[in-house]
Amino acid sequence: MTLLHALVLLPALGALGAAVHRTEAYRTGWLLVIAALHLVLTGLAWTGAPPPTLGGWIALDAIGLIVLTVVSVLFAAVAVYAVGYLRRENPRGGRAFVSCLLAFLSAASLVALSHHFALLWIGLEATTLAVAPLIFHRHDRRSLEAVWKYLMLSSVGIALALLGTFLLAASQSVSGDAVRPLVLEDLMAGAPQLHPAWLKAACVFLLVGYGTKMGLVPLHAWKPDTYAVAPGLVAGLMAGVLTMIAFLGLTRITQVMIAAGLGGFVTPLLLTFGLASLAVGAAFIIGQSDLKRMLAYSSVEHMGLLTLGLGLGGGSAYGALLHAVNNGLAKGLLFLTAGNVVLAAGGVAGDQRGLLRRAPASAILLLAGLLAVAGSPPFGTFLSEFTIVRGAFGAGHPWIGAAALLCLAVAFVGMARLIVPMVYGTSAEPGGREARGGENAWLVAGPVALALGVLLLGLFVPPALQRQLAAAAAVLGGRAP
Amino acid sequence: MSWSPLVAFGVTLLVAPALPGVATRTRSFLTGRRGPPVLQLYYEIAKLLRKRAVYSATTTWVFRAGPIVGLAAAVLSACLLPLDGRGALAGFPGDFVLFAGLLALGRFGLILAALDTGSSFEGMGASREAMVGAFAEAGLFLSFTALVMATGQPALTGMLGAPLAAGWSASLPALVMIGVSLFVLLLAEASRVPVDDPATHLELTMIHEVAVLDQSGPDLALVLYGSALRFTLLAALTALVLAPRGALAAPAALVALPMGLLVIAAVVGVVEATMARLRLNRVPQLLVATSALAAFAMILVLARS
Amino acid sequence: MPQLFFAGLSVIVAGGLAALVPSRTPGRMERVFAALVAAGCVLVALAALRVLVGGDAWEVRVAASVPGGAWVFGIDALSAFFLVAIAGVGAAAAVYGATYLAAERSHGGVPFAHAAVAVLLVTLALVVTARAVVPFLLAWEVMAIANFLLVMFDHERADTRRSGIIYLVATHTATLTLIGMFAIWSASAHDLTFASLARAASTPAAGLGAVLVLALFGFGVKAGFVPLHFWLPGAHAAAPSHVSALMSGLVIKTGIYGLLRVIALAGGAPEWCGWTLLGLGVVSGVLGVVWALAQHDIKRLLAYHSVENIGIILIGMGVGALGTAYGLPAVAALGYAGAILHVLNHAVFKGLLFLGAGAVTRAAGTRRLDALGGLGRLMPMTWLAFLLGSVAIVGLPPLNGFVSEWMIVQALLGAGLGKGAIRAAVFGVAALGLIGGLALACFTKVNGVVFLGRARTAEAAAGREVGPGLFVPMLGLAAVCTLIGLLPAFVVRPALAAAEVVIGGDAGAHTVDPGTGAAWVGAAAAALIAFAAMGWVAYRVLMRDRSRVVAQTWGCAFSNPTPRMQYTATSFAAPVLEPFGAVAGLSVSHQGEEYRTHPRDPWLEGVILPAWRRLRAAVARAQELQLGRLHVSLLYVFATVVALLWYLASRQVP
Amino acid sequence: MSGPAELVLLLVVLASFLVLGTARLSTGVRAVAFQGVLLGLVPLLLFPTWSWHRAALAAGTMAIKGVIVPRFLLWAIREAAVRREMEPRLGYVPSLLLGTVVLAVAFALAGRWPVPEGGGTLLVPVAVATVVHGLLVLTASRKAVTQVVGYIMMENGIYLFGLTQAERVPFLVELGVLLDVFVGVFIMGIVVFHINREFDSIKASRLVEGAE
Repeated sequence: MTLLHALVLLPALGALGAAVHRTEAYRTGWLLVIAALHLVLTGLAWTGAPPPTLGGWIALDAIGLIVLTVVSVLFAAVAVYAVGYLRRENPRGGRAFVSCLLAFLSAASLVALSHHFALLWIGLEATTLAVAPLIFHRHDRRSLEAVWKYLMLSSVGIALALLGTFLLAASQSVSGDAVRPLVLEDLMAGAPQLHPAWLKAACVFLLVGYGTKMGLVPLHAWKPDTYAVAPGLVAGLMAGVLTMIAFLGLTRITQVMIAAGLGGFVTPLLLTFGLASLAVGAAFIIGQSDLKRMLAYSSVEHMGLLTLGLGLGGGSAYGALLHAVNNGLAKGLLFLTAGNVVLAAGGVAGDQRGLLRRAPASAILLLAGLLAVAGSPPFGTFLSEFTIVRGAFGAGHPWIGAAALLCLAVAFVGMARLIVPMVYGTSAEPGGREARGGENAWLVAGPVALALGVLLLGLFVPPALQRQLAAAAAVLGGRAP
Repeated sequence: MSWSPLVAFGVTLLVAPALPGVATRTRSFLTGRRGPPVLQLYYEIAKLLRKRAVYSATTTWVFRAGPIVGLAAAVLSACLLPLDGRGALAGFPGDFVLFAGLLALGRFGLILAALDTGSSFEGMGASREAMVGAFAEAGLFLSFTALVMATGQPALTGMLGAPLAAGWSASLPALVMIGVSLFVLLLAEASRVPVDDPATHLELTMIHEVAVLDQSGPDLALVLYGSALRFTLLAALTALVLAPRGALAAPAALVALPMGLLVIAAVVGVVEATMARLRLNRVPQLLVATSALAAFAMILVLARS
Repeated sequence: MPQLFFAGLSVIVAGGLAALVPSRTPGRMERVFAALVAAGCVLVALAALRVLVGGDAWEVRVAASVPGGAWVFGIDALSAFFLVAIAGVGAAAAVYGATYLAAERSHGGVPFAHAAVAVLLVTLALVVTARAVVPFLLAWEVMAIANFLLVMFDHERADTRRSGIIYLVATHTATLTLIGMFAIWSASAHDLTFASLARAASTPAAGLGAVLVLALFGFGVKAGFVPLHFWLPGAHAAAPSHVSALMSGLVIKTGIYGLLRVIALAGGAPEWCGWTLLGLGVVSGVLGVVWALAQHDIKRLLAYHSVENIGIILIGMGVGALGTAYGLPAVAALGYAGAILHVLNHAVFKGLLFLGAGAVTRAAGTRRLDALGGLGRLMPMTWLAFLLGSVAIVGLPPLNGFVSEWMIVQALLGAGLGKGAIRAAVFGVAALGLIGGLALACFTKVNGVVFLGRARTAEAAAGREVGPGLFVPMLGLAAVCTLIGLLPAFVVRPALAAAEVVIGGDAGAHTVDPGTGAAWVGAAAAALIAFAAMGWVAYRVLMRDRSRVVAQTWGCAFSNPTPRMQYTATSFAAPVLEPFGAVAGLSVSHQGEEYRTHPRDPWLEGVILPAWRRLRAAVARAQELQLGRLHVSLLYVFATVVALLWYLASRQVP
Repeated sequence: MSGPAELVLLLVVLASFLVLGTARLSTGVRAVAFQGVLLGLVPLLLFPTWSWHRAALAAGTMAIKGVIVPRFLLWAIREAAVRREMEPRLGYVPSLLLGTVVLAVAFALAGRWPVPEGGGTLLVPVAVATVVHGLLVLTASRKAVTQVVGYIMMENGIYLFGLTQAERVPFLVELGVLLDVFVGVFIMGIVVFHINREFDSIKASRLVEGAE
């Protein structure tokens, strides 16, 4: 069994193991071990590209490697956090919780590795199913509503994506039977022979399908509610990993379209979705009173930025991929911290005051997260956003660049107005909730690691990563700036 | 360096206390009174210098330093004017900024000295001094700049000396306006009617007088002489603009200097006799109007060349 | 000499770290911090002076592994001039701060505040030495963040938090604008070093017009000229005094530096840019001082004076830009040099004034002008330093403020004597005159109300002189003011050298002879001091054998005046402000026989905040569309599918 | 493409219209079930030659879509005591009209696509129309159950299209079954949590939150 199999099967087995295990301590330990192993395997994947398996259905290319790394790193941070979390808030022994987490990891890895559109789709559907119980962890009416809404919307999306996949297969049927159907390499190779009519239709439905999972406006409606009720770490996984792999689906179809010379068809769609998401996300950040809700809109905004970069191509595509990494880390950081705030002070994250006194680590992490997600130097998000915007101007879309910057500014105002008062002041503020302490190492380690990661990426992007980014961007008609 | 600027400098310092006297005398004459003798201020200064000084318990060294700094600044600014119409003791490009700055420094010292007493009356006077100064400054700068534009000379020596005399007739209207605005500034600086009334007796209506209410003895003498000197300098300035003597030979120019000063002083007296002092909140308007006049002069100059 | 410079920076960083080291004896680590930072500043200053005097500018390339090419740092005359200011004021403020914050050790944040000061100084130095986009923006934003943390030092106070948020939002928006500016500019450049930006500037693709507009906004917010000043007074007032000194003296100057650097890289600013700078300068110069007059809080008052002085600097830059645009190199050189010199001067005397304000606040426990008074005799050292600073900021001889204003006036005159439209610039002189006059009114008010007369409250009466840890730095800065006033030539030449960097080439070198004029100014200053001294001696001699009569202040026959009868700051400023009407930003209230004025920033309170509220209301209305009803969301999906099918149909040509 | 196949496809469309038009919930469910059975027939009719794979596919489809899921759903309706009306948001007549429009558009659109081998001219438009009809029901429905019904319809449409690829692409159609897993989840949701209305009841709280 090769490395690639291991990356998928290990977490799957872990999920089973967690499901059967009796005692909780084992279960959390199990979680940590699997996360660590997965991290190690991912590291191995960097050392040399492993050969494709399953007749090319599973392979690892540059984009896949980048996504896989984000998935693995973020999951490791979440796993560490989960240990602390389950000690504090654990209604039902956390059996379902841990095994769903691991199942999610397995599915996400599958998506990252699959070079077969049907397999990709399966992986995405599996993640959707695996996350549902996690969101529903608290078993109250609000989370029930959120889950229902999430499942309904994303399964509609998934269904449309399946239709898109069928259409893609249909587009291939025209071009001889020598090709392996729906296998990425063959699609790319035979792209010119693909039937454009079917291909365009496929593109449209895949865009809607995966766009729904990414949460692009106007398909984003599930995001605020879901992120608001889901436990911090689950929201972090969704904002960091789920959106990331959905974005991978988007890049896959985009790359086929570009190879087929239909870039002119997909680009306007990407730009439209991107700008809409940016604008709506930014506008709705203003005046949110619930931190996690606000972060959901911020996630919408940044998905818009990614889509925009994808649509702009050129240096922006490179920037978008880099931003996918940075945004994943930053969102993980913020959601985990938000979870901490809720654990420390109770209530909705957002009505606490004076955290700097009561929960200093979380307070500082909140500030760092605010700056990181706002793309201010020296955080990595700055480099990626700058690259995207620069690409926009380079590609002759000055207004898009300007609009993006405007949205980022508006978003920052909104976020600062919520977060700064939470961090500073005293808990005696009017309308302020008494902030209690209660951070422990497990709860702080994860976000701190993520913060350091996104900070490091602002000062030093490892050459290896740069190479992979360049390679990935090249496939998307982009280039290193 | 010829001797005439030095002589002119000496003459100016010498005749300074006479000018307020002349102005007052003219005024009294025109209003049908005898008025104090022209040399009254000399007597007063001489007397005050012999007296002891009374100091408020509130005051600090600033109270005593104020008049001295004011006088020093006035004397130094006297060195910058080409009093003999040809050359100054010292001059360099943009020295009018220094001239204005020195006048301002004098005001600064005076105001602080007034505030040092902690008296509400002198606070009132100080605030009014500050107000007058604030609005006079722009006019002063504008007048000087207009002169620079008219003569192309960035230094006082040039803009008031021979070059001015040479191009005088050419830009007469502008120069007249500048002269008028300088004259109004003189009235403000030397706190004469219509800006202030040195002869009034109600503290609440005073500006300069009430600001030096607590000064006494030699300090008061310094204050009096300093303000007389400022009066003289601005009078000289006005005279130089309205009647450039750059053309005259040195002796004639030297004789013309006190003449010009006395004439200006007399005109001040005439104004005092014919006008009533303005309400305080009208003073800024007068000064702004003066600035506007100077600005108009400058526009004329700019338009001409 | 790179080694020296970076050695200095690392020493400063070491100082910052030292502040974080816990020590059993309180204050030891603070002293270490102060010593190290001061030493580091000395090294940095030396490195800068080598360039200013020796003229050997240098650049180093750091191979950084981030997209966008190498990181370059370098010192030329322009950077060096700013570095000198940073090192000088930085050292003074750090030493002062070490003692100043000792009173708040209980606060807990003190070590972090010291560390943040160190970071602030280092990033300031890096901002003015960075020669590539990425390191510049890194240093720029880290500087802003460190500054924000310092502003928030006293975050238990609601108004501090409010000011802090406004500051954070403003500065981050500025950074985004700069990101946009560099993005536009570098889109056609082949990497992100300033060198290649300069090369790209010649190509029309660079879109220099947009670049300059964005630069004006982005750097303008930092520099804080009207109408972008809205964050400035609140933040300056909220921060600890030595931080206010750093902000007003150095941080806002980075905005000026940025503009100058952009102009230098762009190969000169076009005509419209020059006029814009000049206009902005006049507006913020006049409004800044008017609004300052209206203030009751000594630190807010000083903050508004920063707006005013930035205005003066802009006037110089504007006429400089016009000089290049109209081909008058001498005017350009004088204008830029005057502006650059005023940057240094303002850094020194405004730093001094803020430190003084801090000392007063410590001594009397309040920043309210009308609660102070009579502190001059209680704290003579502070008073002396503050007085000198006031004379300097008003631009009076014999101190340094006068020198730079004199240079700027000369540039304006040169413009006026030039050919064509540029002659209109000469009206700037009038603006300088007005500004000077108003500033005089304002600082006589401050000195009179704070230091002269009698104490208006018991707290003020209880004020005592602060320790040497506080007044020595102040006196040091005051000494600098005096030295520059007496020996202008020594700063005028470097300023001209820095101006030549901005103009490009040595255009100004041969056309301007700074020597004689500056020498005259210095001589005049010396003469003035000499006259005053002589007068003082003569006066002493005259009064030698006369007994001094000490009596009560003459109250015009009113027997016993009380401190409450003294003229207040409000009443002092009233007649000056009255002619300005609504612009003065004063709202007056009468309660019974009580008469109060409340200063309010017409721009922030009147325009910006209402606009923000309106935006929020609009968004709230928009959010009605988004109440999370499932069927609405499904409707969105349905609509999207239909729209996309329509798009598909429209793009399907059989 | 043979006559019977066309007939079947037309019946599929009619079933969708029945769902759009009926007032009774049970009728809707039964119509969907009927649609499932029809889908089961399609592969047999599309390709006259016999193949075990196709037979199995047909059997499985009929079993799941025609019998199991609908039964499950009806049971859920009884369990959760859901009221027995469809009550779409836009009345029955408008839905029918809209459905017709959709059908027309689908045919117009499909005219521009090539005919997948095996699938006749009717198949693509019918599939697309069914998908959109499903979305229509889904969007218009007031309660969870009808949402599920709409979802199943949409799914049927997709499945229908998938059948054209069944021959070439292994496991592809079988993926469609995974969608039924979702359906199962939904139905469980209905039963376990007695979701008989869409969450308007607790919207008030959300209204406040959303607006702030």
